[in-house]
Amino acid sequence: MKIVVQLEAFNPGEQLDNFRDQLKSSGALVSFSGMVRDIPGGLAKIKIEHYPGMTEKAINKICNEACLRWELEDIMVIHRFGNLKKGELIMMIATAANHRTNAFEAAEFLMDYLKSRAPFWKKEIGFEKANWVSSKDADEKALNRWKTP
Amino acid sequence: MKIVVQLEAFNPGEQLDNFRDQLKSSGALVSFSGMVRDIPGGLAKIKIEHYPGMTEKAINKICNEACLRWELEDIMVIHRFGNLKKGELIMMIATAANHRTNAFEAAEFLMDYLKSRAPFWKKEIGFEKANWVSSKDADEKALNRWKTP
Amino acid sequence: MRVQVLYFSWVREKVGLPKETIDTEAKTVADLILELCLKDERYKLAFSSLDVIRVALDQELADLSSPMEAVKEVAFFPPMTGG
Amino acid sequence: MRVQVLYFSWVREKVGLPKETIDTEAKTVADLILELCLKDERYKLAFSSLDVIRVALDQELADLSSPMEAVKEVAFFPPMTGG
Repeated sequence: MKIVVQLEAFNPGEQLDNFRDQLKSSGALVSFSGMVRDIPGGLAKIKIEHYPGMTEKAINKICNEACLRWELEDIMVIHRFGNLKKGELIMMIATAANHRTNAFEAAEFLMDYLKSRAPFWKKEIGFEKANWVSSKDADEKALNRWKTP
Repeated sequence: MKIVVQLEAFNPGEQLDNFRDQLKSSGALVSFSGMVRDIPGGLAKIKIEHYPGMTEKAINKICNEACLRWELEDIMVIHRFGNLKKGELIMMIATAANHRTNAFEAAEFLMDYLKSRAPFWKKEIGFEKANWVSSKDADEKALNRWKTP
Repeated sequence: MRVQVLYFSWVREKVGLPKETIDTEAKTVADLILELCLKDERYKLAFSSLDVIRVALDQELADLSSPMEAVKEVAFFPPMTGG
Repeated sequence: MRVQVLYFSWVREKVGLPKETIDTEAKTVADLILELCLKDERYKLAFSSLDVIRVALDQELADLSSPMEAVKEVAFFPPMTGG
């Protein structure tokens, strides 16, 4: 399991290849990459703040939960903080499993929880104004589908 | 849209980076890579047969359907045929969208349809015996969730 | 009517050839299968379980009941297993 | 009881500092928020809508009603927006 929270940019292709190179038995590999989008009025940069110490713990907890729920060979989570420009990679996850449904579901689960349960906050700094990104109801609701009855 | 059916091996990281480099506005990129798994008794190789001419048409149709159903900036499908060894990459898809749910759903849709509606057949050639891979009921059932009422 | 008939995967192995040209008056795919089965044992073997036979007419998936009218290329194969 | 209190995102901006050490007898997180709000207007501003306030106790997500007993580090922040 690889969990990294870093300031530095990284290359998704290289990360995907490295992740895949150490797999032994998986038939399915899903990756998600999140990039900085533009905003109306134009975006100078985004700034991502996080809670050092808690961030890694929270991501670890989410990854362990995913490993309990699905048969996974491996998981990778890389999340950046600091200043990022339009189009830059914010984060990337990867899941490897025997079958595609496990890899897909685990990846969606990771994303849903990282979005709302890992201590990151995005500030969009436009050419005219700056705003902290609000959480979306949809993101909170997305968690419901993983609730066990 | 990039659709390739080829004999040659390819590098998933390179493909992911190339796909991402030409995106203009997407915030979400999902990729799926399918690899050759081992079989009980050991696997010498798998052989993938396809229907040249129809294969590209069928994949095109599936990709166009995905673009109608979800707002996607781009789609990529690469599928190999011929002889492949254990661990080798069989195929890879990528979807780019504004939001993660679109990218994830479109990727799962593509995989479900490529599995059962694109003319590829896998033969597992073990050290003792060779078998054409049977289609799974689960794969046919997976299509049901995309049926519009 | 002259059609090109293609076989893939184990259907090809059972029929024993990848393609052939056939003159037929078959109105539907089912008619064509029957015609082939009457011709040789190998076809009977290949088409013994029709629930695992898929067909494409001019490279579009079709059904056993689909009409053969104006079709130039027919392909028979098992359920697909790509991805 | 001496606790380290951390603020993030716009909570940090409204409070005007990233962290501070506080001596408190608060039994719950809600008690602590009340104590802070009585201390200075900046806290009232930061905590004016409690439905958009999240809290972590010793780096684990908690609730406003969670007990403060034996807690060393409290963090206040808005709903998270990573990913």
